[in-house]
Amino acid sequence: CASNGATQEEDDEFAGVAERELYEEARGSLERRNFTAAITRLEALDTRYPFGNHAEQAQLELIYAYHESGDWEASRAAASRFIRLHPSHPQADYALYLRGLSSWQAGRFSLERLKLIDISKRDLGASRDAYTDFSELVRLYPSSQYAPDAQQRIVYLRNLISRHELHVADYYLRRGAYLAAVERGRWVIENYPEAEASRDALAVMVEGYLGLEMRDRAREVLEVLIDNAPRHDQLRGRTFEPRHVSAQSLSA
Amino acid sequence: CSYFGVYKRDIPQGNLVTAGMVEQLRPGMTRDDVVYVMGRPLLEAPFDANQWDYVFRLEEAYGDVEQRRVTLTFAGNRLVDIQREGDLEQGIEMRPSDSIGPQVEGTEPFSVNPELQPE
Amino acid sequence: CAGNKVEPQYPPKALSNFEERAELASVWSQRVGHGLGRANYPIAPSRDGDTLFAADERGRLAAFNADDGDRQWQVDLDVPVSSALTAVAGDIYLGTRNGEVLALNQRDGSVRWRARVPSEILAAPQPNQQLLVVQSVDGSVTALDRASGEERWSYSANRPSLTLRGTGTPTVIDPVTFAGFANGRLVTLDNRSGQPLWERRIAIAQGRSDIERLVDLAAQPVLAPDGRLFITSFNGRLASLEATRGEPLWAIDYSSYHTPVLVGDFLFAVNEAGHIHALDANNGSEIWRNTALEGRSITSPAFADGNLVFGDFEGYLHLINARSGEIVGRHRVDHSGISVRPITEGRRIHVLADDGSLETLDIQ
Amino acid sequence: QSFEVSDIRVEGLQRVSAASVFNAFPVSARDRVDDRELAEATRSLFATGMFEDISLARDGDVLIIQVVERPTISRLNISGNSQIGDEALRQGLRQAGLAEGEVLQLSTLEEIQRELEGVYQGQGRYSASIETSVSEIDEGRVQVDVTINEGAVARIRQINLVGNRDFDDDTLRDVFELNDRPGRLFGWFSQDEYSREALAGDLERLRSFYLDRGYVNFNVDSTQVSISPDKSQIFITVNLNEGRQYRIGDVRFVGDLQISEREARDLLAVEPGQVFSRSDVTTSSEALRARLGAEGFAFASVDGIPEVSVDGDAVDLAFRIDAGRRAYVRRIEFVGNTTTQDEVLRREMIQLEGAPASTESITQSRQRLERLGFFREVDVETRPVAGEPDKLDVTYTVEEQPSGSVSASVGFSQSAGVIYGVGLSQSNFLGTGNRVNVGAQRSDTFTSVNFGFTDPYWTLDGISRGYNFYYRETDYEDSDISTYSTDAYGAGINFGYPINEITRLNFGAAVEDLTIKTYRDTAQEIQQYVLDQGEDSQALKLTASWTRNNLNRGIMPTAGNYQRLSLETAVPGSDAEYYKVRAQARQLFPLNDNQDWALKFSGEVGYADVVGSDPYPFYENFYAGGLGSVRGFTANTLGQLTTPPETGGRDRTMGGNVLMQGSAELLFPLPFIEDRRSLQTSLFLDAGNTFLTSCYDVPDSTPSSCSSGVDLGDLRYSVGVGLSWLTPVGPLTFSVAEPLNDESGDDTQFFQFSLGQSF
Repeated sequence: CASNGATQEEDDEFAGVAERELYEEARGSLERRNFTAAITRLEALDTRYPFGNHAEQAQLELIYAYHESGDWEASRAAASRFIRLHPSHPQADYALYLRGLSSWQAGRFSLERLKLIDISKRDLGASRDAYTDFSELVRLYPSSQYAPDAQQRIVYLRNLISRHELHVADYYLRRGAYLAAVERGRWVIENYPEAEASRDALAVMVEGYLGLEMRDRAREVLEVLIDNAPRHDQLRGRTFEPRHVSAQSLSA
Repeated sequence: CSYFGVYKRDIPQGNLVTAGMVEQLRPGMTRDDVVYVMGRPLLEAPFDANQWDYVFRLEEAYGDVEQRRVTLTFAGNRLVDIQREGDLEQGIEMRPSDSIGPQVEGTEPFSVNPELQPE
Repeated sequence: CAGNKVEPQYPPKALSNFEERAELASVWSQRVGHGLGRANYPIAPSRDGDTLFAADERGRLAAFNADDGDRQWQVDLDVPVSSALTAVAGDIYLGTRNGEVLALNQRDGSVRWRARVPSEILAAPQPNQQLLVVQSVDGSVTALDRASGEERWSYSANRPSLTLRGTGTPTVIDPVTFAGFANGRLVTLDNRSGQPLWERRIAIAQGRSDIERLVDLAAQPVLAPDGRLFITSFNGRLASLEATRGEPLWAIDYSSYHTPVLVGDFLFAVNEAGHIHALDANNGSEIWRNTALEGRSITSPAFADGNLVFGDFEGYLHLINARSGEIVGRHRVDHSGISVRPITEGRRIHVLADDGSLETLDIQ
Repeated sequence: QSFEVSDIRVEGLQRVSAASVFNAFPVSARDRVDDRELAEATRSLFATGMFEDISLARDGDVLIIQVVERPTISRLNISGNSQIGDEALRQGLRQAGLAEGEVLQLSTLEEIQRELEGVYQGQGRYSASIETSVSEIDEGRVQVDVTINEGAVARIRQINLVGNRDFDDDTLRDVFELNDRPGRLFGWFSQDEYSREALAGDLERLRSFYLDRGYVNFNVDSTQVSISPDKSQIFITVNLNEGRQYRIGDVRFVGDLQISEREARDLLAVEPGQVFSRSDVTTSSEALRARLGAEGFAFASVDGIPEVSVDGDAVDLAFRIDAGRRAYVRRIEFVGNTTTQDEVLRREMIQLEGAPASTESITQSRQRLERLGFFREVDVETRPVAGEPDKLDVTYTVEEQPSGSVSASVGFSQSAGVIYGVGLSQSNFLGTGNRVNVGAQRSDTFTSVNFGFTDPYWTLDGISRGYNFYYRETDYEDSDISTYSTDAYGAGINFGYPINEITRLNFGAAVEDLTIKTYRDTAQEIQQYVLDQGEDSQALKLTASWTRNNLNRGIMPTAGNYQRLSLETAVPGSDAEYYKVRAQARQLFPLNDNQDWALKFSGEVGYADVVGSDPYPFYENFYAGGLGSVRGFTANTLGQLTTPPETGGRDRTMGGNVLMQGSAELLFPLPFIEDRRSLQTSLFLDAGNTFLTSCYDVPDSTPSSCSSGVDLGDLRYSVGVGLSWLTPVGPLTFSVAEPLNDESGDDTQFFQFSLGQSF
């Protein structure tokens, strides 16, 4: 058999280069936004001088380089590794923010911008990860410079996720699985109370309870709906018009 | 099933509650004792953690709808009130879904192609 | 292409020429069935008085007149014979790979009795006045009544996960049985009860892999008339003990799975590489050594007329002068190879080749 | 005695940063420390594994830490390994701490050597040896070379079974996968390579063999593995104790059964008196568990315990049932459907949220998702909800695959010549689950454009609604149909729904505008018809069909049957009011258990007639002959012949308003073709023809050879061999057929084939 002990030549490219010089070259490539070159140098730095002076800074810039070159997975992995290795590092919030941004990008869709498809009707996947990353950032580093931007993205993502829940609830109302619809509504109210979709969640619960012929529970939820969203489109004053369930309207 | 009616399936929803279970309940029992007898309710009361609704609804594919409900009220950890609605005596006959169901329109592969020549 | 043929540790040496001093003349030759079979079972023949008994792996047993090779009788036992034969006092004893022991009549090969031991038998059953002691592959030693085959007692030793092919052969005298096991220990059993009297560790397992930890006592302990015991072990030591209480007399580092030959004060042994050594039986010091047959998978040594007799994997018979250690004679018996020890009587040598051809020669 | 440290200096650093040393050394300037604390600090610095040796010195109150850095491995070469892949080996070494960029610890090197040798021993490579060497590149960085000599696998020379009485060695050795002979193909597929795991697997197979035949007390007392002195051959001796064969005594259930005992007994694969078999017991327990799962007891556990009864020859069976709590499904999630909408998957679910969990429904729901054809892979996973043991969350993970095609095709069919076609067909348009297909075909004899849209779930119960629009311009100038052409365009709407698992109903309505074009040598019957009825006709057609498909497979079925009844009427107010009834049936009988031999009978009858006195519109006639009808006769040429115009021209058929055709086929497997699902060959006997219940008028003086009425004697027969093959391009069908009773006017064809259309 061909012996596979071939000597890897290309590694030696950085053999003689000292740690400082390698780091300068990497920064240079970053400035020139030549990310692939920057990535190879930063990776070499990471394996060659794992405990050198520039180790932590190199790992941070590696996360940024991956993100800018569109490699969301690698960027997330590098960020998680950095947070695990240096939890109390002054720039840990930056790493967490970059990780959130990578998931955000991974969750987006070209078709979504064309409004051709409504991604809240599909598997949100990476958008869920982005939501948890940004929430963690806001919780752990409220005063971080990235917190305000993260907060805005949280609001957008929260609506996306709760609208997904409501699509499912709507299906179960049409299908006749009323208990399932009520529980989906409850899930939005418990997990995403601030989302504006939570008003629709209340309406779903009212209609679900009507389907289950539990008018007493329906009335309890109706009162909360009226307080929170008097002008909800299924409300005529204090009477609730069911959309799918064949039951009389309910007035609080 | 009616000869020309659309193929339907039963729609079960909620906890299977029987009279036998409810008889075992005694006021004063703790929540854990209740859970041991009834299992955990699928439907907690919307805004009041002290009320548990054990609801079971079965909309039969070609039959009517059967509905039963037991609402338990707790004071702190103790059971204080049991409300029952619907006929709990009758056994629940859950027909296991015996088959995978009909093929979705148009997913039959290559079975019959529209004829290219004229009829 | 990962070279699936195992490169041997000791590649076989080519035959060197030598000065022939003992001429080997063939007396008669015969054939016994199909020989030792694919698994090369050690079915050595046995001689009692003027008759030579030999068998093959499929159960054919024959008796030959030792002088002219005349086939006196032949039977087909239809049992998978797997051990060497023992012919003594009118009986022939043999073991099979299904753990069956057969006692047969020397007159006509008829079966006197059958018995069963726990597993495959590779060592020749060893008799004394009352018992027939049989060692089997699962590490147990069973004593049967020689007349009826009923089990008297049985002893079993623990076994390592990997052992060397072949088991030790017990040495049985009336009061005791000396048995070597795969765990490197020599045990002496009281023939009345099978209880161990004393136990001595001959080889100690060290090293990492199962191979390095092989310490089998795969040969037969040699009991000298003066009460000294000599025992070889694999990856271990060649030791001499005092037979009654097992006190160690001397021991040298020596890896062998062959039974040595004691002639007077000379102990002739063969190590795992196929080097032949003559040692002083009193202190184990080396007198001479001959490495000409290295790697040729030679048999245990036999002794005839002042010469050591060996068979090898290419079917050659070698004579080595016991005093000088020089090769003095060679004769090719059969291309199929010789792996069981030749039987010697005075100047006469009986050799069974692996394919069942049986030849008798005399040293001129 | 302790002293106050004024400053700390580190000496001997090459590549490790001072900062790393300081934050790993728990003593800092201005601390008051004694010897014990210093020793403690050194130990924690050493624990980082970065340094070979650490020593402390004092220069007055300044603490000096002298370190010798451990070299880091900058290159790791592995050679000689082929049994264990490079990747797997590097992964293993990385876990053991030996990788590029890691610090080199000599202790790990020995440990790795021992571990690797152990792995090779486990594979029976007893003569394997591993050497490691470390060479300095420059100070502080080293190269590590690991050279492996895997040696060869010891070959099994003999497997000896001791103690088997009721089964002989050969039968038992077949149960073994290990073998003591090299493979027949010069040792290529030899199974005589020894490995510990392989032997353990074989002993387990031996146990199952005996336990499946009633030997409840079977036991392997001991196994001996021994190796020849030259380490090339392995001998295996297995000492087994068969014990006695047992029959089943009484069978009882222990624990809360949840279903009736009678029903439970029906599910069992064991009955009293039968020879005990462990696999039967396992299948019975599995059947019971699945039944309980369907009842909502997702956590049920059932195990069959054999109890050897005291009288010794029967074994009683106790099925211990623990139904566990009834489980409910809380949430169903879908992962991976980044294009397909959630509802398209959720509407296939048989299991609902907030309902009793049924393992059967959960699995069947996965099968329904697979049957959609949108996903390459569908996996399902159920996990209990934390803190609420009787609630489950179910997650379906799907891997989407393109579910349609944009095709530009060049087809060929004898009746239509070369067909240029372009088409888009999507069965999951933009993930909505709707079917869209747009197609345009252009050939010598016709041009057609069609557009179709179907929503399979117009209602949640699965009533489908579809529209279609088509435009067709045909010109039979030189094809075999009579020499006229019809242009048509129209639109239709169609509803369909299942009434049970295998039967569907479809209803539809369509409007059509049709124009007949005649030519110089158009048959006289047609010219007469156009004279009487005019060349243009509009019609409103209502269609209905009943289809029962019980075939075992969509493509190349080998068992089951299929029936279809369809009715088409042009309602009053249309130019030609007619009705057309058509009945098809297929029945297959598999002849052997792997179903590659089968008998296939198929038949079709059609009858069409006019309401009122007008003649039946000839362009709606049935045609027969060719592939899918009576092979061996040219397509669409069977039936009454038309009378050619005086100026001459070939006489052709116009089809007929009665159709009868059928065939009996023997499906047989081609040798050395494994994939039976995409290739089927058959010997066939076809029969069929079209008839006219009343002949068409011809101009009074011209003689017409048409004879009306159905005469079974006119049926044409043919025998031959057919093959249909599902190629990546599409289904290819061809046949070689010999007509049996063709008459002078018939147009026969020995070899016929078609690509892109299955019959």
